[in-house]
Amino acid sequence: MFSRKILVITAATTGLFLGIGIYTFLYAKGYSYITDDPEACANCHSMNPQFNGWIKSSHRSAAVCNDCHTPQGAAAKYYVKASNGFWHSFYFTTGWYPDNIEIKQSNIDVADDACLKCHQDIVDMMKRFKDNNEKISCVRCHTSVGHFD
Amino acid sequence: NIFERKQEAKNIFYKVEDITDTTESPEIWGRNFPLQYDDYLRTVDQVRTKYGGSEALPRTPSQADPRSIVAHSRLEEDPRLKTMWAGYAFARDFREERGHAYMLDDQTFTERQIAAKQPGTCMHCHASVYVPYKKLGGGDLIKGFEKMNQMPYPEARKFVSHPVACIDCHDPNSMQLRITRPAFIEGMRTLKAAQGIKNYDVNTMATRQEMRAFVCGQCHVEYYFKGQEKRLTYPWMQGLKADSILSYYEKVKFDDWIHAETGAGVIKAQHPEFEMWNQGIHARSGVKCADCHMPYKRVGALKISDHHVQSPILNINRACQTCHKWDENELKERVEIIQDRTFRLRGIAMDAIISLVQDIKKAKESGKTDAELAAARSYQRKAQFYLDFVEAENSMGFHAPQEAARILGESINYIRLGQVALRDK
Amino acid sequence: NIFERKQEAKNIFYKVEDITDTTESPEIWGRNFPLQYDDYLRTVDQVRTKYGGSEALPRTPSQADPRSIVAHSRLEEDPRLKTMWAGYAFARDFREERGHAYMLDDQTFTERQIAAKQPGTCMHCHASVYVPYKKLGGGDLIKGFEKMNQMPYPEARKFVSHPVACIDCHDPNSMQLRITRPAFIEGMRTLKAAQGIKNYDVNTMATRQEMRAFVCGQCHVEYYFKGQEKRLTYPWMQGLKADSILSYYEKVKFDDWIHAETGAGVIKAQHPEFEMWNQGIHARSGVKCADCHMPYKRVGALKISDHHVQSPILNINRACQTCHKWDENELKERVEIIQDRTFRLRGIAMDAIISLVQDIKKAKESGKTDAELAAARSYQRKAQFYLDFVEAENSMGFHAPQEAARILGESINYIRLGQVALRDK
Ligand code: HEC
Ligand code: HEC
Ligand code: HEC
Ligand code: HEC
Ligand code: HEC
Ligand code: HEC
Ligand code: HEC
Ligand code: HEC
Ligand code: HEC
Ligand code: HEC
Ligand code: HEC
Ligand code: HEC
Ligand code: HEC
Ligand code: HEC
Ligand SMILES: [Ca+2]
Ligand SMILES: [Ca+2]
Repeated sequence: MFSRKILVITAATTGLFLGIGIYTFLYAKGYSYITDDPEACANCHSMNPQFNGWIKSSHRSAAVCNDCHTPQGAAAKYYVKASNGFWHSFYFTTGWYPDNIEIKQSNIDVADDACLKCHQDIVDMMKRFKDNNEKISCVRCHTSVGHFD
Repeated sequence: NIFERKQEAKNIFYKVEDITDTTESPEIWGRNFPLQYDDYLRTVDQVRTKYGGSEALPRTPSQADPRSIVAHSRLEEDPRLKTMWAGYAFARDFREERGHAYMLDDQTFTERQIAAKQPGTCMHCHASVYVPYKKLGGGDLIKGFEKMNQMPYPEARKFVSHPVACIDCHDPNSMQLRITRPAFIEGMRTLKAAQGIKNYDVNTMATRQEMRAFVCGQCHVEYYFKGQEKRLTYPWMQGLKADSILSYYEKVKFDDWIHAETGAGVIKAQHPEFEMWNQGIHARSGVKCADCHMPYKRVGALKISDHHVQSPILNINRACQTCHKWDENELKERVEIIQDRTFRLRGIAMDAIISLVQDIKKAKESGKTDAELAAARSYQRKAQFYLDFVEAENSMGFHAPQEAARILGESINYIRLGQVALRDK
Repeated sequence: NIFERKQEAKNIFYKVEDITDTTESPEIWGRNFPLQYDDYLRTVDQVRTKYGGSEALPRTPSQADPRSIVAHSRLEEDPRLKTMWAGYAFARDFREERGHAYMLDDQTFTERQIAAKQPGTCMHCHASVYVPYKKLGGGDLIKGFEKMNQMPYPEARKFVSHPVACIDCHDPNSMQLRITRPAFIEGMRTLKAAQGIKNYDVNTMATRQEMRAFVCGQCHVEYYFKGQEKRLTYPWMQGLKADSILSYYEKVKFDDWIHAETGAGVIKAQHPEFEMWNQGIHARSGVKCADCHMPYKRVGALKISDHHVQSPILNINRACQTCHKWDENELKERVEIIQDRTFRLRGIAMDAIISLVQDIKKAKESGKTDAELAAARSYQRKAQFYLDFVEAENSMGFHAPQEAARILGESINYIRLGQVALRDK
């Protein structure tokens, strides 16, 4: 009885979220979100500061948003995109996000690893010693490479 | 939701009312700009932070003072202030400052009005004076300012009806920021002249960025009443540093009052936020008052300036995280570490000034002549001004951490020299 | 061009030599790592900045001191230091510090060696001692350390042959950073214990990031020689702040020497860079010594750590601009504004301490008893330690601007109390 009530509420809530999700997805041109086009990210005004920053950044001609914000490998990439994508729509629709978005540590790690996709060679010397060696965070010094904002 | 937001983005400005250069009431401006007006009204909120904000204390209204809520008393919090200000109206009533909504009432009803007759000059920073000045001056802002300065406070009070309002910061046609305060216009002119720039006119020569600090600098500054005409004057003729200001006061031999216990001619510094901020790393990096105290906020698809002017500690995400990626708690702690250090040194200086005051008092009572006391009194004057400069500055050192500590160090040194001078003479 | 770089990238590490835990000579390590070795050799450069770097002064070599170039004398630059240190070896010879290449010679030939008999302990921070300690201790680092501490300096000197070398900072197998200094291992253990962490072992428990500051903290710290065994000890039992360190010295009643003019038992602070940096905003933001003093540099297609350890002012582009997008001049000015403020307050405190020393001296000469002088002497001890803490710290306040100013403020206050105590008794 009790658990059924929870089930119903859960189902209803899920339905609602899905509904909101799909609506958001179509309206906010979310279909373009699964492409790698930075303009797709900027479909949400929430991403405007980063988009505007990226346009001016050293990486404008080198890396798009997804180069830094999704991990290597198709499966992992689409998992992060899907996960971030769901929460993106959710927060965007509800408006429950701070004015200045705070990136989660897990997403900083994704960005950190992403640097190596392109810059493995140059940092060889910094990273080479032993497998048990802690990695060094690139973003600690190079915070603004992707976008100043 | 998204639909609403896309709509909003297109209709950011509903022109409901015609606003002119004589539209004083913020309520009318608010019909065109309801979002800004809503936030503006929220400056009634009272929340305390470790060293800022304010606490709402209930009181029983009386005929003389109808306020049912006041901010906490700084004199009760730190009674040493009474000794430092002995003989001055501040020793009677001095409270933590609170939001803009209260400025007119707090000035009208402070017991400092009872302790001394105040001039109409006071109004410059506690009311919407732009329209009243213009009216009084027959269209001439400066003339109106001069007239009101020379009235007794109660008379001047009749000419005004609002705390700082939209028209005090904005041009009604373009909505651009605009300086409306004569003392700031003149203060900037003398400051720039000292730097070799002639005939500086803040309203035509300042950049939009600069204006985001200048509108606040109209009031959040050290000041004095010059001469018989009680002309409001910002003492920036030699620069904005505590040292330059003191040096100017020494040159013109200005005293705020004669200290009741020591007989020294002394000066009280008042809210030099603009001057202190100017010495800090944020000013140097182009970060203006409005960036932290009126940060952009998102309302739907719009970004507006938060007109709920308040302590940034109550609004860290918007006020700081645009530029600093540390989490909220960390940022709060960083502010408090700076403030705690300043507070510690302030306490040391406060104890020291009290002991100097006692020393001079004792020497005076034991029959020392004015000539014998002159050196110690002059050190008291200097020390007290430096200490007050940090004490009166409302960020407890945050606006310029190292400079605040340096000023306190200089203060302690003057106290030392004063105590030695007394004993060696 | 790109092709060349890709080639280079693959051959970054030529294993020419087998390096083991007993390979002392940097020249041999340098065969495997020529880029780092080249930069390491460049620490012979001498360039002066406003408050740092060093000036190369020619001198005529003598048998006792064969150096043909020394750094400028800080005693000549500011003779007040001689008064503050009266009776201590530092009043005889004290120079601006220079690059790592000179550390062994500068220690061997300083006139402080003539002014007083120094123990072998000194070697800990001025030579490559890892291999010598191990040898002396029969494979046990700590035993070797203890043995060398108890030798007279000239004897210990025979066991060492290089200034700090690769093996002092690196594990020869993995090239990872490693702590080789017993006093730091022990210092960190007591510090962590005070914070509730038991049996802290820096070599297994520190992160790679932390190591980028810890390797420097092995030597750039305040220290004293404990007891008869002259054991090198870092006084961190209560924490790293100036206040905690002084409080520890008070507890163990430690004196460096008895002041020649006042008879006070006093303490000299020495190069507390690690401690001061810890109180600053950079440490709080995770910025380590190596980030500024050994920033990454690009050589061909590789990034390496610049082993030319030096003033970051001589290398602003790499040392600061990755994090701060201001131009070089602006960054230099920001450093100098901070340093100028510290320097001003340091000057005030220095004048003040001299006047306290003179006062006590006079009082002593006029026949005051030790009991009557006790309070003033105790204030001198405190004041002098605080002042020296900033004076000896080599960044002229940059590593923690507000904290440096606060410490100087406390120093001035102690001087005030001392002068009053003298006159009131
Ligand atoms: C549907 C609107 C929308 C779109 C499209 C969008 N974003 Fe976002 N994004 C948001 C919102 C809202 C947040 C804030 C969520 C929060 O506070 O956790 C956000 C947060 C982020 C974060 C920080 C996440 C965290 O919490 O660590 C990253 C990184 C990011 N977005 C990247 C992207 C990239 C890359 C794209 C395009 C591939 C993109 N966004 C497209 C709305 C959007
Ligand atoms: C998709 C490839 C790619 C990714 C991913 C990438 N970079 Fe780059 N990066 C480049 C290229 C190409 C350049 C040269 C761009 C130029 O100078 O025009 C560059 C230039 C740079 C530079 C020198 C220019 C500057 O801004 O100072 C730095 C530093 C840098 N990258 C760091 C990073 C870091 C840190 C990350 C991860 C957060 C990263 N890069 C991710 C391709 C990439
Ligand atoms: C070269 C790498 C790179 C590229 C390209 C890049 N970013 Fe980022 N992004 C980062 C890094 C690194 C951070 C974390 C910064 C930090 O730690 O403060 C970040 C953080 C973010 C955040 C969190 C909020 C913030 O600003 O810190 C958002 C949102 C975001 N990125 C969106 C985008 C969007 C949208 C694009 C494309 C227009 C983009 N990024 C392109 C590297 C990149
Ligand atoms: C970089 C951010 C920043 C800038 C720029 C800044 N302030 Fe502040 N201000 C603060 C912080 C943080 C506090 C401390 C608030 C607290 O203790 O609650 C503060 C405190 C204050 C207070 C006391 C507030 C209270 O709650 O009691 C006033 C008044 C003030 N500032 C005015 C100004 C003026 C005027 C300017 C420009 C001349 C300015 N500030 C520039 C961050 C800033
Ligand atoms: C017309 C004069 C005037 C102007 C212009 C002005 N202020 Fe104020 N401000 C005051 C007065 C007066 C108070 C104290 C009111 C009281 O305590 O009743 C005050 C109080 C404050 C407080 C304290 C709030 C609290 O909770 O303690 C802050 C913060 C502040 N002002 C910031 C600003 C900033 C930022 C600007 C410019 C955007 C500005 N002020 C412009 C006169 C002014
Ligand atoms: C140059 C601008 C200026 C002038 C002129 C001015 N004030 Fe203020 N006043 C302020 C500011 C800014 C604050 C808020 C900051 C603070 O309290 O330090 C304030 C705060 C106050 C407060 C609330 C806090 C307290 O001190 O108890 C009172 C009451 C007050 N003023 C009374 C007066 C009186 C009376 C006069 C005339 C003698 C006067 N003011 C003249 C700018 C001014
Ligand atoms: C104490 C000064 C002050 C007062 C009083 C004030 N404003 Fe503002 N206002 C500002 C500042 C600062 C900005 C930012 C302007 C800029 O960056 O150019 C601003 C911006 C605005 C803007 C532009 C959009 C935005 O939000 O950035 C509007 C519209 C506005 N104010 C309306 C009002 C209205 C309506 C009132 C009265 C209810 C009012 N203001 C009272 C200081 C003030
Ligand atoms: C518009 C950008 C901006 C805003 C908003 C801002 N800061 Fe800063 N802050 C800076 C810059 C720039 C520096 C100087 C260091 C640098 O160049 O990176 C700095 C330095 C600091 C420092 C170190 C300097 C010192 O005084 O010790 C602290 C702490 C700090 N900020 C805290 C804050 C807090 C708290 C807030 C919000 C109340 C805030 N900042 C708002 C840009 C900003
Ligand atoms: C954020 C950058 C930064 C960090 C981190 C930093 N320093 Fe410094 N350091 C400086 C600057 C800037 C100076 C002043 C140089 C000058 O005046 O020429 C300085 C000066 C020095 C000096 C004197 C140099 C000279 O040229 O005479 C020494 C020694 C020193 N630091 C050691 C350290 C140690 C040890 C650490 C870590 C515990 C450290 N520093 C951390 C920036 C830094
Ligand atoms: C083995 C002890 C030891 C270690 C480890 C050590 N230093 Fe030093 N350092 C010294 C001594 C001794 C001097 C002074 C040499 C002289 O004046 O002859 C010095 C001088 C310096 C100077 C002054 C250079 C100048 O031109 O004035 C800097 C900067 C410096 N060290 C930074 C560092 C940094 C950063 C680290 C860690 C990466 C470090 N040191 C590690 C002992 C050490
Ligand atoms: C805890 C580490 C440590 C110990 C132990 C140590 N030094 Fe140093 N020494 C340093 C550092 C770091 C510097 C560079 C910073 C400075 O000069 O302030 C230095 C600088 C020097 C200098 C060059 C600058 C000057 O003072 O003229 C001389 C000479 C010197 N030491 C001699 C000695 C002698 C003699 C002893 C033993 C009594 C000794 N040192 C013990 C770390 C140490
Ligand atoms: C401690 C600070 C720091 C960290 C951590 C760091 N870097 Fe750098 N990086 C620098 C500095 C400083 C330079 C400039 C070197 C020069 O100009 O000689 C640089 C240069 C670069 C460049 C070359 C820019 C050019 O001019 O071509 C790339 C690419 C780069 N870094 C990528 C990375 C990556 C990837 C990581 C993480 C594995 C990383 N960095 C971590 C400080 C850092
Ligand atoms: C005073 C301490 C110190 C001395 C002495 C020293 N190093 Fe280093 N070395 C460092 C630091 C700090 C790093 C950065 C390590 C990290 O981030 O993990 C480093 C890194 C390295 C690296 C890794 C690649 C790089 O450049 O970042 C090599 C290789 C290296 N050093 C070789 C040497 C050689 C060869 C010598 C002797 C000629 C030497 N080191 C002497 C402190 C030192
Ligand atoms: C790895 C990053 C990094 C490096 C390298 C670095 N800084 Fe900073 N710096 C910071 C951070 C983080 C802050 C604190 C403010 C903030 O949070 O943005 C700061 C603050 C400052 C401030 C304001 C605080 C104060 O003490 O007044 C100054 C000035 C400054 N840095 C100068 C320098 C100079 C000069 C150098 C080079 C010698 C340097 N920095 C190197 C990251 C860095
Ligand atoms: Ca307040
Ligand atoms: Ca030096």
